Amino acid sequence: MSLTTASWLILACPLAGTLIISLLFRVISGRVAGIIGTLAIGAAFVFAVIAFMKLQDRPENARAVSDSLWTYAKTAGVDVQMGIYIDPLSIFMALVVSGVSTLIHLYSTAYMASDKGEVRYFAYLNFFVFSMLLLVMAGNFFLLIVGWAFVGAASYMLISFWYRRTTATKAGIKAFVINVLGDVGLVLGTYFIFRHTHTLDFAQTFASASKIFSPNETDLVIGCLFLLVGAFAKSAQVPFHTWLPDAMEGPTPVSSLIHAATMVTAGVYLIARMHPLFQIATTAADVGAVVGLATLLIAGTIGLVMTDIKRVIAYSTMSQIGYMIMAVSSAAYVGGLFHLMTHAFFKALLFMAAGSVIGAMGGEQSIEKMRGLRKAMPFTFATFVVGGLALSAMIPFAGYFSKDDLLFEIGQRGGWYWILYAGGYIGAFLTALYTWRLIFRVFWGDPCPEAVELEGGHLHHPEAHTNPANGEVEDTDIGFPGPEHVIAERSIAMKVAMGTLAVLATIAGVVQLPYNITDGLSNFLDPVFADSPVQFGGHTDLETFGLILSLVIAAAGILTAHRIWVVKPGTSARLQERFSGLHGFLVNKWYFDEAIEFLIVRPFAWCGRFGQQTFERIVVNGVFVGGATGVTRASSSAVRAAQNGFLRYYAALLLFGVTIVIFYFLLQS
Amino acid sequence: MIAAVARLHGPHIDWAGISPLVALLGAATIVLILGLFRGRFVRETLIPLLAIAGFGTAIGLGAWRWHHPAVLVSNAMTIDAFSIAISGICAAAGVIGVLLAWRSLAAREAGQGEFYALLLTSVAGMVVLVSAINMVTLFIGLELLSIPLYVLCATEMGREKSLESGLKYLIIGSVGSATLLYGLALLYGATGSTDYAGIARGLGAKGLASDVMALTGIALVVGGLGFKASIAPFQQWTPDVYEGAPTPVTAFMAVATKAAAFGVLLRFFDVALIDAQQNWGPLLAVLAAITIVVGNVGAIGQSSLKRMLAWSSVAQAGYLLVGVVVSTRAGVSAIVFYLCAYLVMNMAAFAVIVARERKSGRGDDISSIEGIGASDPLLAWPLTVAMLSLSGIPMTVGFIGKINLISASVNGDYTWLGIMIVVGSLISLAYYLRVVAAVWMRPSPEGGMPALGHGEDVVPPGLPVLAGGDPSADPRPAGWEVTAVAVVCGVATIFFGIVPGPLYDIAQAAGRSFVGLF
Amino acid sequence: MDVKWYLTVSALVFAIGVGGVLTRRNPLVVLLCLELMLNAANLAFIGFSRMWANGDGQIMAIVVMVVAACEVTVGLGIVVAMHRRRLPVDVDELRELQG
Amino acid sequence: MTIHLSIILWLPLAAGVLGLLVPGRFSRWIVLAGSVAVLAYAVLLLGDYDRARPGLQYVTDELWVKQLGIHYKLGIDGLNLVLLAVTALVFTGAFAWAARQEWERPRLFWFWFAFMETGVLGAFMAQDLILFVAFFDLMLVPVYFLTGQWGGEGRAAAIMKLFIYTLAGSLLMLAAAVATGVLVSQETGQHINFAFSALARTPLGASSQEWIFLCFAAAFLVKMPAFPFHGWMPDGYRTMPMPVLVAFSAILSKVAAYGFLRVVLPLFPDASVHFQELMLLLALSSVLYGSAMAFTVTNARLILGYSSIAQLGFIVLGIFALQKTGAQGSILQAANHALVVAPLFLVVALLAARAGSEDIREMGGLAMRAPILAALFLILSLASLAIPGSANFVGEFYILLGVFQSKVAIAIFAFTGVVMASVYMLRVYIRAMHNRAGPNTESREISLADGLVLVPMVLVVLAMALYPQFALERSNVTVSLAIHRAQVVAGTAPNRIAAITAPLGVSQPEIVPAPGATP
Amino acid sequence: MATILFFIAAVGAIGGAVGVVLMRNPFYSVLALVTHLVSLALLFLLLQAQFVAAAQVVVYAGAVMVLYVFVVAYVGGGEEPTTSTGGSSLRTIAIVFATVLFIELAIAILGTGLHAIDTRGPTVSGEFGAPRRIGELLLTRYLLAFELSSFLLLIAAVGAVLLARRRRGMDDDPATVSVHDVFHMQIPAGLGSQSETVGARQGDRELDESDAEVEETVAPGAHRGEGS
Repeated sequence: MSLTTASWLILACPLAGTLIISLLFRVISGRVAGIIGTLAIGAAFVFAVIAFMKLQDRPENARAVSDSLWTYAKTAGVDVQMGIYIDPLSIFMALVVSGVSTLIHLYSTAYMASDKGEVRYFAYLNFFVFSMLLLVMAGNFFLLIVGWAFVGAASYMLISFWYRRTTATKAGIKAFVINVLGDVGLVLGTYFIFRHTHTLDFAQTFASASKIFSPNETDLVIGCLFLLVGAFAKSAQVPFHTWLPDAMEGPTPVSSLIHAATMVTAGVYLIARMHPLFQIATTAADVGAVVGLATLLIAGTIGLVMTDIKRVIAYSTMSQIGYMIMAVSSAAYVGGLFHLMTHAFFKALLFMAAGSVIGAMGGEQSIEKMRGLRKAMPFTFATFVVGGLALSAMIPFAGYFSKDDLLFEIGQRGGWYWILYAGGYIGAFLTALYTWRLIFRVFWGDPCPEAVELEGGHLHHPEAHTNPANGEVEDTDIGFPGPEHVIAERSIAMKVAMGTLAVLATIAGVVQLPYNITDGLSNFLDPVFADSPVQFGGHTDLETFGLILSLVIAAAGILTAHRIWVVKPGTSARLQERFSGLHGFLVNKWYFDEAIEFLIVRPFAWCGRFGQQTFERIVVNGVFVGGATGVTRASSSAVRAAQNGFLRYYAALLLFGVTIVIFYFLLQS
Repeated sequence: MIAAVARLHGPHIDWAGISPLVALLGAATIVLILGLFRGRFVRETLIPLLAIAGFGTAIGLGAWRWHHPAVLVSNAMTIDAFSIAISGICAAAGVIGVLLAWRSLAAREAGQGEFYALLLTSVAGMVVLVSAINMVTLFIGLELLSIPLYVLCATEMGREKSLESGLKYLIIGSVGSATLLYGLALLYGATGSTDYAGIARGLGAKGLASDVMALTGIALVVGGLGFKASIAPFQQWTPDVYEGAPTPVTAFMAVATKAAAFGVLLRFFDVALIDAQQNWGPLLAVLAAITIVVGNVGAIGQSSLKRMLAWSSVAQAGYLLVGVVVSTRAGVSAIVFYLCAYLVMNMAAFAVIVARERKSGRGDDISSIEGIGASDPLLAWPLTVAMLSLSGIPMTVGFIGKINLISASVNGDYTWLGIMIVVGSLISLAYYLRVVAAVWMRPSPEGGMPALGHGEDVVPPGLPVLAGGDPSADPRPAGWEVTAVAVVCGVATIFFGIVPGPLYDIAQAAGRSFVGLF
Repeated sequence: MDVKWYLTVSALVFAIGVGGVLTRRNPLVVLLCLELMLNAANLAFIGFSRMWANGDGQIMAIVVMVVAACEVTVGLGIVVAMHRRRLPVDVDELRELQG
Repeated sequence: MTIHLSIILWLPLAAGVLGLLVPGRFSRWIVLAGSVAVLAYAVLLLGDYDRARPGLQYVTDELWVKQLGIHYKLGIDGLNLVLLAVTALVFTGAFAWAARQEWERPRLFWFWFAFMETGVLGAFMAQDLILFVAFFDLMLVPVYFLTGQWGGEGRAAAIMKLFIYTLAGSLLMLAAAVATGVLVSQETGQHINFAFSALARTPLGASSQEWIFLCFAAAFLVKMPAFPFHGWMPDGYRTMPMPVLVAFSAILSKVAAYGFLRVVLPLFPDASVHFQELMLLLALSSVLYGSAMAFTVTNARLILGYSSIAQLGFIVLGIFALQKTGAQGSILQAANHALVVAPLFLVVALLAARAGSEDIREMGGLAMRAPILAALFLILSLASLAIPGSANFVGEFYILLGVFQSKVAIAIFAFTGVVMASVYMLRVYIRAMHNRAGPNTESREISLADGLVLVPMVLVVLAMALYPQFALERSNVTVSLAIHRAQVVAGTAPNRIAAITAPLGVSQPEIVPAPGATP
Repeated sequence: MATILFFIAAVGAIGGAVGVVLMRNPFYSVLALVTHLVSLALLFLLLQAQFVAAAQVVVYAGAVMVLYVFVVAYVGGGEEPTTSTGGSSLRTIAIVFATVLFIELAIAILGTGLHAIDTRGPTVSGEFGAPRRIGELLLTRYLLAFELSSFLLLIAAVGAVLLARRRRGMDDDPATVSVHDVFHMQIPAGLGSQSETVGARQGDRELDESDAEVEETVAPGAHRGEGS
């Protein structure tokens, strides 16, 4: 099996899964669909591994392969091939995506087992994985955009999976529209680049970029900025992030897969993929870095005050992706991608654990209601803690190494990058704080009634299923993890998935340990980024400093959290009171939603209403239609009024006409 | 003195050339005489057949003389393709008029012999009018055309409107004639000749084309002939007369008078007055534009179909006038073509109106045709086709006709008139479509079929008095011949819309008759 | 006298005829006024005929006379018919047809 | 293989006439069979067409009206090939859909419907200006009768408005078309000839071109419709019988877009360049206004109607970019939009049947027991909002690239329309299929008969999404020629044009740039 | 002398015309018209149109006016109301129009560049305008007009007859029968006089087929007139 065959098969498996599940939806049960879906993704992972090995077999300078199945659209100087581009970066992404996806599929087979839409769910989920793989393996801008949009569509379908929830459909459309905005950015960016390169093919673009573009050439910078818009929208960076918290309306595995581990990191991938361009358009790259920093801080602060368990994790995701964006924009590619990988593991894990908790709470998501679940669900607790430690970058968990590597590389750039470096550490503190706030509030303290019930061996069932977002009574016709919902403690499949991820979250750091103890990852990715003008080296002092600082900050964060939420439980309330303004600001998520509503949504809606109610009536129907008919009618009645039946008037008009005509001729002579 | 008289020789008379006219007048005479017989067969079958035969003979003789243009009776008339074409249209309108009138009240009231004799004479007048190349002949032709029509309009004497229309037509018509006459007098005064050729020579002489007397004469001629052609602002008689006249007469008048009026307009302006073209061209252009607008807006919202068609005929006059304005051969052929088109499409419409008028008891009100799409497709289709053709929808002869006119207008540097034509067509949709909508999209009015054949009791109580819903309207249902006219004209409308070649041959030959034009 | 004087008289008669057509309501009188207009034209024709010294104008005048007689005859016929139908002999009352 | 275009053209009408003669219950099958035959023929054409050859193929050329130089000239090239096939497909779909219903006076209904297909096919195939105008007007006539007799409430007024409004433009176009022929013949001194090939040989003077251009633009913009000439659209769409609306919205509007490429750009290149900004701005306004309206109105038909305004705005944008990319995109997009909007209207009909209303406020939750319907609807919605991966996106990508290449700012604004499309399409999808069930809704799966009509159309949409090159490669050569003269005037003509045509040894008159065309 | 005659005739013609318009009683209007016609005939004579002048007096002032008088008597043209439903504004309009028209025609006549108009016309022989000369023209150059005029008279007569004819169920005024009959008799009389006037002076040598046709066709018209 050649490299390209394997690569195409990576794409083919989830697509086949999607098609089979959706075409047979009437025949197969949800369970079968889950198995088919999981196997399909698993197969994709296997092929990814094969491709990985095939790639490694090749000489280092031949590790970028393009392959095309058919000509997709070729005319007028634009050549779009149905082609993929295989290099270490895409294989790396394919591995992460298919790997994590397999686990989440596995988890879902149990988590969604009692849902009436399980078949549909797996069809969507497989479609998502296909799209994501298409995104990472696309061989040209066009297919990249296709994958980009497909993941958006899959995300939309899964967010509004429980489509009778109005909150879910609203969140879905919001996510979709912002993603389309990202698509547009991507397309425009492509245009700006295409204007000079005259090719959409990645290989050709990258090969010729440095020849065609001078550093910071305007068009390239604009193009890259537009690309960044795409990246920001997909990766929920400020100010295009507002969809991500709302996207938590989807089933928890979806949040885990799409809105934590894979799709939202596409922006990171994009910047990494486009690094030959960004390194010429450094201004654009700097903008990306700054936005990454801003996002990681803003999201971190909001994460501190959120009370919905999934939203806290969602903000954390935003924040972590902020790190990655910041990193890849600062040319710290390996660090960024390393963090991408570890983040995929631990964030997926956290969401899975959160799903388990939500299951235990009977669908309740507010941490205000949760307390003392530690004893009731020890496995979940354990995995949650592992995930939390990894997230707050505690040694020796994977997050520690990846975040450290990331910040270290940024720090090496020097200059104003120190600001980013410093900001990263501030963010690290916030991360530890909100992560452990969550853990302490959920698992510590006196058990809440649900926990007690669970300890008694019985799963809590709410009397009526309500929408956690607005308290509306659910329309359970279409499913939800209903009365038979499953928590991690009870399902082997979930335990396997979570356990695997917990292990990975713990040990994944080994691929790239500090001081080049291991450098598997950077070695593997090196062919991709070898031509990068930014090269890192040495500076072991800085590395040491970072490792220690990181540890200190993580510890400080955890301890602070412990103090506030465990040792002195009233502290939080007191702080809220004292900084009520700030708290309000944060609870309202920095008023981003309101600003967008005010600046964009309302004007458009107003325009639409104005169009419909006023313009349409007055101009389109009034002036154009009504005006024309009015003039015609008026002249008609005038003419008919003149036709009054009086013979003598007729004669008069006739003679009047004659006199006028004579008059005209007299003037002529 | 006797010797002097003896020296006098009658002019050479080209009997072959004048034969169509003789046929018409002869037929008129025969029909008139036969009208004295009281036999039902003679009155109701033979006379109409003879009238048709008269028209047919005239057409046939015209066709026979098609390739033999000649000047007749010492410069009084000319027979050429143009005059034959227009005369043919008039005669064809006459045939249709006879068919529509065959069993109508008007013919019975007037007396069959008289009625058809008047019709024949009127057509003879038209033939004279369009063949005239001398203002004396012109004037006599005009009157020979008009006076029978005045009478014909008034023939449904039981109906007040008929008389009213007759008198209105007569008085306004006479005013028009007088105006024309005075104009002719001035032209005669300016040029010293009554021949078109003489007038043209006179105007061609230095400076005379812009002499006030000549120009005033032209102005008065514009008024007088414009009146006959229903050109705004001389159009006001048209709706009233069309509505009031018996429908078969209206049908005849609408087509034949128009054809004759444009025949004479073309001949007089493009032959006699051609040297003053730059003077009257712009004026006629403005009048054409006004006519198009006035005719079309006037037709909007009319509930009487005849009245609507009358206004529409005003609008058509506007379109046709464009062909006069440009004074090119293309313009002449466009007019001839359009008149042919106008013949078939208008006659299809009128035939349907006649049929429905006699059947529905609602006169020519638009409600009389409501729902006939379902009940009477043989009438509905021709009417629909006629309306679409009048509004210039493709695959109908009206479309080709409009193209010709527009093409002529562009060719003659009057592109804006071409635009006016389409603007007019656009407005016209508003009323043509109303008819189509009534035919297809309305149910037949309830109880809309009053008992037939009861004379005065035709209109059932409770039926609103509608336009034309006259209690003394013709009570007898139309015979097959009316439907046949409708169908034949409808088919011809489509046929010539797809195969316009034959009409073109006629129109272009007619255009070539004008040797002075390009 | 110069021809133009005759013509001026003719123009004046024509204008008077026009005025009559526009003011009078009795169709009989309207017909008379029409006669005036035709006669004015006749005078013009004969004047011009004299001026150009050719007989065409006079022929025209004769034809006009015939025509005038015919118009009058038919007009009177209609008036009589209206009278028989007991319709008012007044052009202003003829308003069935309008619009 | 010889393919006679006349057969394609008249087959539907012949079937319609035959349908008039047989008992009413058979009419539908005859007409349907006719359109299937046309479809088969069109598929044959797609396969047989020589995509490398520029210029017309399968030409039928008879002098129709000798005296006016009007030709009965039909021909196929890259501009109309795909549209022709799409027309055949959509009409077959619409016929099939209509055949499931009982119509009053069925023979007439089917006659007119078949007539409509002939009209549209004629407009697409006509290679003579007057013939084109004739068919352009003619295809409206059946719409008038169909709506007037079988339409919904308020149809009489609505169809009158529609007919007059759209014919307003068409009649102006008629005048302009005639003027074109006459002026060209004056210029050349030759006998008047309305064949496109003859007209294209001699360019008109710039000032004549300008008013003629405006007349043509009026006709096409109204027919599309484009903002602000869409006054007829809301009422017309509301009242049209659904199958007619399907054909109308999907196909008739495309004739207008096609007209720009077929008639306006080649014949009036100077004016096209002169009015480029105006047209682009109008198109941009259409995009923005149509989109804004589409997410404000609540009638599902109107949402699609306004979305069509926006989509056609894109098509015009592409054409008047005067770039090959844009023009190619426009052709593709015209086909795509037809393919997508036709089944969408059918879906709306299904939704209305389930919710008892076409108002999306009355709908909701319909996906519940209708997963297939929901899936089809979702696919169509996504295609309609031009999600990347759909052929619609390819079209938009090319269109916007073309605009981008000629006017960057307009391209950037136009992207707003792309975003808004996602809002209004998803809005209608969600309001219909998702959310809480509406008060009178009844969720049920589509019937087999519905599916037999809908699914093939959706499959074609999917196929196009997978292989848009199928359409692009067929129009590739012709489009270059269509826009070439305008590009020469604008000074943006690529030199490659010679390279395209020279090796083939073709001396098509359309190709030869006019000597005086270069500024 | 000619000047004086001209003024007398002109005043008579204009006065007669004014009388036609102003007389309230149609009967007087007819009489005024007769005055006008006679004056006009005088003007014709002054212009050396002897035949036309004669025809004017005989046909117009004689025959046609008699017809008028009969109809006025029959219809009973009473005094006409001064105010009309049409409003008196039309009166003003009429005067304005008439004036404007007169001015325009005067401009046309007086402003022309034709110099001949300022003369009495060229000297012509006494033959000019004599019946012989006119007859010659009518039978040669204007033969067609002449024949058509005769047909026109015929058809006008027919038309008038059928219009004025009494009909079953429509005519409910027996008192009018006699006048009516007279009226009918009158038409062929008028017709006859016209054709005789014209024809008598030509002599019967020149009669050709067309004339025969006229003679022939007169008969049925007259016949119908009597018969009804």
